[in-house]
Amino acid sequence: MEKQIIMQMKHITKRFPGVLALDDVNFEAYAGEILALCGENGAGKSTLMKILSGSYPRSAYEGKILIEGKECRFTDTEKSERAGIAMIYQEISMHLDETVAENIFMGRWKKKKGIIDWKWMNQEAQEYIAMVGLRARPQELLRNLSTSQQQLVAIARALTKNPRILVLDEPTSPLTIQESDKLFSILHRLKKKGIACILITHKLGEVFANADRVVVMRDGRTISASRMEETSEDKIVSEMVGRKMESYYPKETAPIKEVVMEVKNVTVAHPYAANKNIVEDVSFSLRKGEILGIGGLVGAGRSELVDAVFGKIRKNSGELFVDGRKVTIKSPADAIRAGIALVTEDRKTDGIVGGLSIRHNIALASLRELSGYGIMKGKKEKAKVEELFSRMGIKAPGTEVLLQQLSGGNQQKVVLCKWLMRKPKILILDEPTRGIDVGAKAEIYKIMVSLAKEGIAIIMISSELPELISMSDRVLVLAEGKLAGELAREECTQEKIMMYATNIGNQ
Amino acid sequence: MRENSMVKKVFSSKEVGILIPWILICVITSIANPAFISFNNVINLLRSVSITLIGSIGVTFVLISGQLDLSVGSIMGLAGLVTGMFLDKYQAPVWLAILAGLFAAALVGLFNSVIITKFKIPALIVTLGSMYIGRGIINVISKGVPFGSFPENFKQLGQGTFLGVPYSVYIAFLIMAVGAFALKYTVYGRSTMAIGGNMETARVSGIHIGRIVTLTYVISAVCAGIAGILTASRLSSAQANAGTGWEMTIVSAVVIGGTSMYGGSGSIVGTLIGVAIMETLTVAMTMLRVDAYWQKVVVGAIIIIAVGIDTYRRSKAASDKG
Amino acid sequence: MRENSMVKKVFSSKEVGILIPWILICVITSIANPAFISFNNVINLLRSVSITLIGSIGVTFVLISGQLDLSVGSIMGLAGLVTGMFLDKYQAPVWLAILAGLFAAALVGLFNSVIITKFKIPALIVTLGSMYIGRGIINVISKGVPFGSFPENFKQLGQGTFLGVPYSVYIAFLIMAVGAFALKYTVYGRSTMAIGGNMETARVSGIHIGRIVTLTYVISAVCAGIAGILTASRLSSAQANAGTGWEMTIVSAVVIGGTSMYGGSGSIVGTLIGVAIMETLTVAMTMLRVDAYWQKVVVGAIIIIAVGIDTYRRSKAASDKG
Amino acid sequence: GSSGSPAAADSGAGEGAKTEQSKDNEAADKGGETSVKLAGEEDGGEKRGYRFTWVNPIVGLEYWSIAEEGMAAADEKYGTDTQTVGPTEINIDEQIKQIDAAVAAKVDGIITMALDPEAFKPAIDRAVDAGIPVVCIDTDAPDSKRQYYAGTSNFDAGMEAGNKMAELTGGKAKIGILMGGINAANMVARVEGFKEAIKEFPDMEVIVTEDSNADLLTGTQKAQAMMQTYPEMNAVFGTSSTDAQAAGKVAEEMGVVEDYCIIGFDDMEDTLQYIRDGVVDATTVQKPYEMGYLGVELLVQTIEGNGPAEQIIDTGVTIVTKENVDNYK
Ligand SMILES: Nc1ncnc2c1ncn2[C@@H]1O[C@H](COP(=O)(O)OP(=O)(O)OP(=O)(O)O)[C@@H](O)[C@H]1O
Ligand SMILES: Nc1ncnc2c1ncn2[C@@H]1O[C@H](COP(=O)(O)OP(=O)(O)OP(=O)(O)O)[C@@H](O)[C@H]1O
Ligand SMILES: [Mg+2]
Ligand SMILES: [Mg+2]
Repeated sequence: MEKQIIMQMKHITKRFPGVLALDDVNFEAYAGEILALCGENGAGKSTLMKILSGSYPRSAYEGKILIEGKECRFTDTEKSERAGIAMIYQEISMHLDETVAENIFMGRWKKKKGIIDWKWMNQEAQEYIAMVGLRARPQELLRNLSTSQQQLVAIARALTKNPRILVLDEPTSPLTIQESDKLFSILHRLKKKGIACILITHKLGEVFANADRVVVMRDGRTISASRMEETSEDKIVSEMVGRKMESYYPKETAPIKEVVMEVKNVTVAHPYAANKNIVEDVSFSLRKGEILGIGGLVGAGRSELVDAVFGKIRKNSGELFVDGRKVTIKSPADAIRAGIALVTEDRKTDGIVGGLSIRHNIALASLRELSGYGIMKGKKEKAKVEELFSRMGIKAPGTEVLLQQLSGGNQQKVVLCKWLMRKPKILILDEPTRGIDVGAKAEIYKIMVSLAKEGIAIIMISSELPELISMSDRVLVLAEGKLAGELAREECTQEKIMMYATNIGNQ
Repeated sequence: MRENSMVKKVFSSKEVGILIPWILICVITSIANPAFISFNNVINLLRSVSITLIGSIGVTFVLISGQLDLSVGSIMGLAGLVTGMFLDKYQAPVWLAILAGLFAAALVGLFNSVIITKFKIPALIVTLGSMYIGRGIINVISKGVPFGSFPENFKQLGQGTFLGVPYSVYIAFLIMAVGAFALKYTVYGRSTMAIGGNMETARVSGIHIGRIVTLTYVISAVCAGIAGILTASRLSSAQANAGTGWEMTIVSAVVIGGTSMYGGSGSIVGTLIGVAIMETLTVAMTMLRVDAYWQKVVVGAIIIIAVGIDTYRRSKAASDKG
Repeated sequence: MRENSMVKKVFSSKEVGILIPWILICVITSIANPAFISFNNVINLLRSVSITLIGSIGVTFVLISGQLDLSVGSIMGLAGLVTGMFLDKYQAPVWLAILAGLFAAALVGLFNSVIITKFKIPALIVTLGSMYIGRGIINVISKGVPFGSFPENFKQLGQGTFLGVPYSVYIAFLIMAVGAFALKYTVYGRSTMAIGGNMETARVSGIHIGRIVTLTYVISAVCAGIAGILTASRLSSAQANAGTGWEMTIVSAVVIGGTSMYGGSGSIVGTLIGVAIMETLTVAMTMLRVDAYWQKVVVGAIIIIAVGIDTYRRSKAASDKG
Repeated sequence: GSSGSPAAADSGAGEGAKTEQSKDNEAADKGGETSVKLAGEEDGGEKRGYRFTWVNPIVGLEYWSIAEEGMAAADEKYGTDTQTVGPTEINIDEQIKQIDAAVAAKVDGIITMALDPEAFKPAIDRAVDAGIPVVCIDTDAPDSKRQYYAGTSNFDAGMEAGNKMAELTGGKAKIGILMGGINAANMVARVEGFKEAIKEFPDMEVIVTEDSNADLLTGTQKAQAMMQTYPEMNAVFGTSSTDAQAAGKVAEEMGVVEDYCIIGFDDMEDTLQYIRDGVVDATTVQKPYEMGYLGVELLVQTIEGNGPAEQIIDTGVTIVTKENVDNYK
């Protein structure tokens, strides 16, 4: 295939206070390809793409950008959009109090005689919504959609721009396999039309299934650029991590001991739809040293189930027993006291405090333990934070760095540290590896295993079936808020999980 | 928001909530003192509401865009004073005097926005500073002496009526209609909402934050200016202390009307009701023969209860539906 | 912030920025009028700064926690008045009168926080309501007549000195030190920062939002109460309109000091400098013989410039480091 | 043509209701007078170069602007310089701070208005003890060490208004009071004086008091509501400079001018016009120009040791009605 270079970035250098995020990076994309961009958390992938999209203005970095051989100077995103670049951002959320249609057309409202034409926009939005496979009305408020549905809106938004270069920064992190497949079929279609799709992802499976080329970054530099057929998964991983990696899933079965938690008949009402339960009459038990996976389609109510257990949202009924004793959980504080920890699904809204330092964030759930008479024990805090900080390999100049300055994956590690600090009896992880690089993923799996060995019980919600299958001792499958099935490790296959999840298994 | 009739669209459930306490206040006062619904009183009330409303619409836009404007009280006073000075001291024609007042107001708005957008100084500080500066300029111009020899046609503006309804009511209605329309159906309005909802998202969506914010402060200032000129006309006198503390009344009225102090959501109709509550309370206290020394206690309590009813209703609506 | 000396920790770069304009104001005034640095003036300035500072520390916590408190002016007046009433009307012992004043203040703070946390009504509305209610209660109690026959030892509190320095300075310093320590080194301070930064994260991390917010409003109210009692003592008179509009001065001082209006970050030392700027300006205007009619213009401009210098310096520091 | 002015607790001043000017204190101040004798000729238009500070209770209020005109005239005559400082809304605390700042700045004399005598006494005493002469205008701090006081008590002015109302209504009136700030001490003093005067008339009664906040707009709203709510009301007493104007405006709009006896305070141009037109019946006028002039003159005289023996100079009250509206000055 003779393809022509559509975009080149030359000698790009970008500094943040105290960090050299990009160091003389060269990067190019061809028309009509799907180009994967891989690298560890903090390698500089998002930063590079933000420069391309004009999100960082021309004055904020060194180097130049050529689009079809012409040098471009983007001062804002509108300019780059005009040059045919559209981007789906990793960290930027949308306007939750506006409708789907509004979010899709924000900044590019369609006007008729100077007046915004809502009718047209709603119709047009409907088409794109259908294209990305979203089941929602254009007039729906974004707030009422789940995270994955919101992501689909973002994708729809990018598609409306008819871009020549489409950048997707970890688009599939919040998506299920079906949704991802849908997305990739769209990307292949775009590719055929000669559009360059740049895909940032930590899921190497996706890369090999869909990409034409892959560029690997490490520490702000491009390490390699190769066609898929010239490389292998192991090679990419070692280029990313800078060393050889053993298996991703270091699952060893820890001795599973007595029941530590029992959940009985949890029901949660749907926040908006009347007479509908988002979680209905779910019961399960959890043993020490066990990793319990929860699978299901998006919207199955997995998050709501654990949120209700943790007291984050109100449950309509249900009982909880920890160590055989009944505990009343009305708020997260009650759950934490009972020894439960929850790494939430969306770190931005309820996982981190962006304006505070890493240290403050890690200590946040353990303030009482790190203090005496209400006064923080500074040395103890620092020591424990430093220990976790280095154990998790968080990439930052130090523990006093503000969380909002970290890359997405490193933020996730901080959230994990926050809960590990508490040494919980029960650790609930809702999509724990979302947006995390392979190295760190393996690290998190290792930690899960070692925690399990210590006798901690772990619940893991995951939409990545390989991860779910390899890491769990047992998998619960939810479908439409009800418990659809339970699979022991031995009988766990992708097919079985999907069968239950789509409610075929129940018959 | 579904595709409903126009009426339903305007009075979406959001605004109806805060309407209830206002109706309660009106009903109770009318029963206790029928004079409350006398023609005279209703017209006077309409007049006060209309003038405050004009200023509040500008501030509604400011709050929706996630900004803050403490200078509206000073701007109101300044515009009235400048217009008064042109009429009284320079014997200028009415149109010129009004233009001069509005120009002075717009200038303060422009000053606010330029400092805020170019130098990234918090809006609270900038508009506090311009509140001081504006009040200072008023003092320098007037030395406390009001201007007051106005031609009859200028006085008509704030005192005259058409079909028994004060002109200011028509003006306020017009501005309100334009405002409500602009918020929903113009690029400016949508951009304002977007900026207030999430500035970063708005920025990467290619919205020119600087321009929109600038426009918003100028609109706010011009609205305050119109209110100031109408007040001067209504009183036949441009007072040096006109508008002192007005910014708090207005921000409160807007927030009572359901606009968020932190941007991203709000409604013009809500602001109308918020203003109506604040203005009605002033008169209702006297009409209900509440002792002057107790009035503030009652007003404070009613403000909290009014918004409380609204909040309760909304949370109930949410859980009922769910 | 690395491992530095205590001094460097306290004066982190954040606060130094806003120190510069303050120093400039002081230097210029001293050169123009050496009396500015006379012992007497410095002491007087210290006294004014100390009283305003006490009120501002409470509000600093409120803003850091992402809340708002408009009622501090009323609380200040109320506490002074209740203490004055106990001393003057009931001839109560000084300690009891002070306790009564502080109790009244704390009660308003508790009222604020209960309504805000239990009924989820916006803080702006609730504290605006309690501002009215507080002022109303003052009117009911005093009917406009100040209380003023105070025993000598009560007057000493606000007027007396120890080693030449007013007592109120020691009190303010103590409160400031406790506040700065609490913010950085206590569970309460950490929780406050987290709540202001991201309330949901704080809640999910097991922080009792209700308790922390309640404590914050009570702290703010008690601080305002102490300031009010000191003011009554300083003036030998408990005025019914004491503290009117004080909330704006204080919020401004706190924001000038670098605390965000939207929560999550702030500093007590910054607040000290913010208060110092506001109070110094009042005196400096007199010392520089700036005409009262021009003073507001100058004060407004200086506030904007002061924060502007700070903002510029910070943005420059950020780009230099990078 | 300029006219009425508003503003919190306008003009007059707050003598706490009970402090009457009769409590003279002759002995108090010898100490203060001696210290500050600077070079300067006796009398005449020469440049004396004294720097005075006038601590204004409300900057930007017309009443005080008139007083400042008086000061400017005296400055002209004596070759002195008087600086105005002060808050734009009632704020005793800030006034005290300004006095202290003026003392620290070592000015040659201070003029102020003791809004609350109790609160002002310590600051005035500090000034006098530092050798800086102090003159109170409009409102006195009788127990302090101030050298002179020029003005009229608000209580007495209120009484005069009450007497006039009794005269105009034949001792039969249901009265509504519009107060320019219900918690301002000077307004309270005027109302107390007023009530003291009508005590002797069994058929005179205050039926409602409302707060106009010394704001013309609020005043009109309140006046309108009062007139509609209390049909038996037939008289209005307005305590701040904009209140009679507000009541008059509403009466005119409602076409009920004949039904009300309206008495106000201060001689704002619009109030005088309403008196000429028969809308407002009378207004109580103090003499801010004289007070201002005397303030500067008494300071000069104190410094030069040739002041009058009497410490209190009563500038008097004039009741202005249709009869004397064009020649009372
Ligand atoms: N606003 C910022 N301020 C300071 N440092 C930043 C900022 N944004 C990014 N960085 C730093 O720049 C580096 C690159 O970050 P970037 O977000 O590009 O990583 P990434 O490759 O996208 O990682 P991830 O896979 O975790 O999303 C990181 O070290 C990060 O801490
Ligand atoms: N705030 C909300 N308002 C309305 N509906 C919601 C809200 N949150 C979630 N839902 C709906 O509830 C259902 C469950 O969503 P949720 O995302 O919790 O499921 P999940 O099984 O955890 O999937 P995921 O893989 O996205 O975590 C979905 O149908 C979603 O649309
Ligand atoms: Mg990234
Ligand atoms: Mg979920």
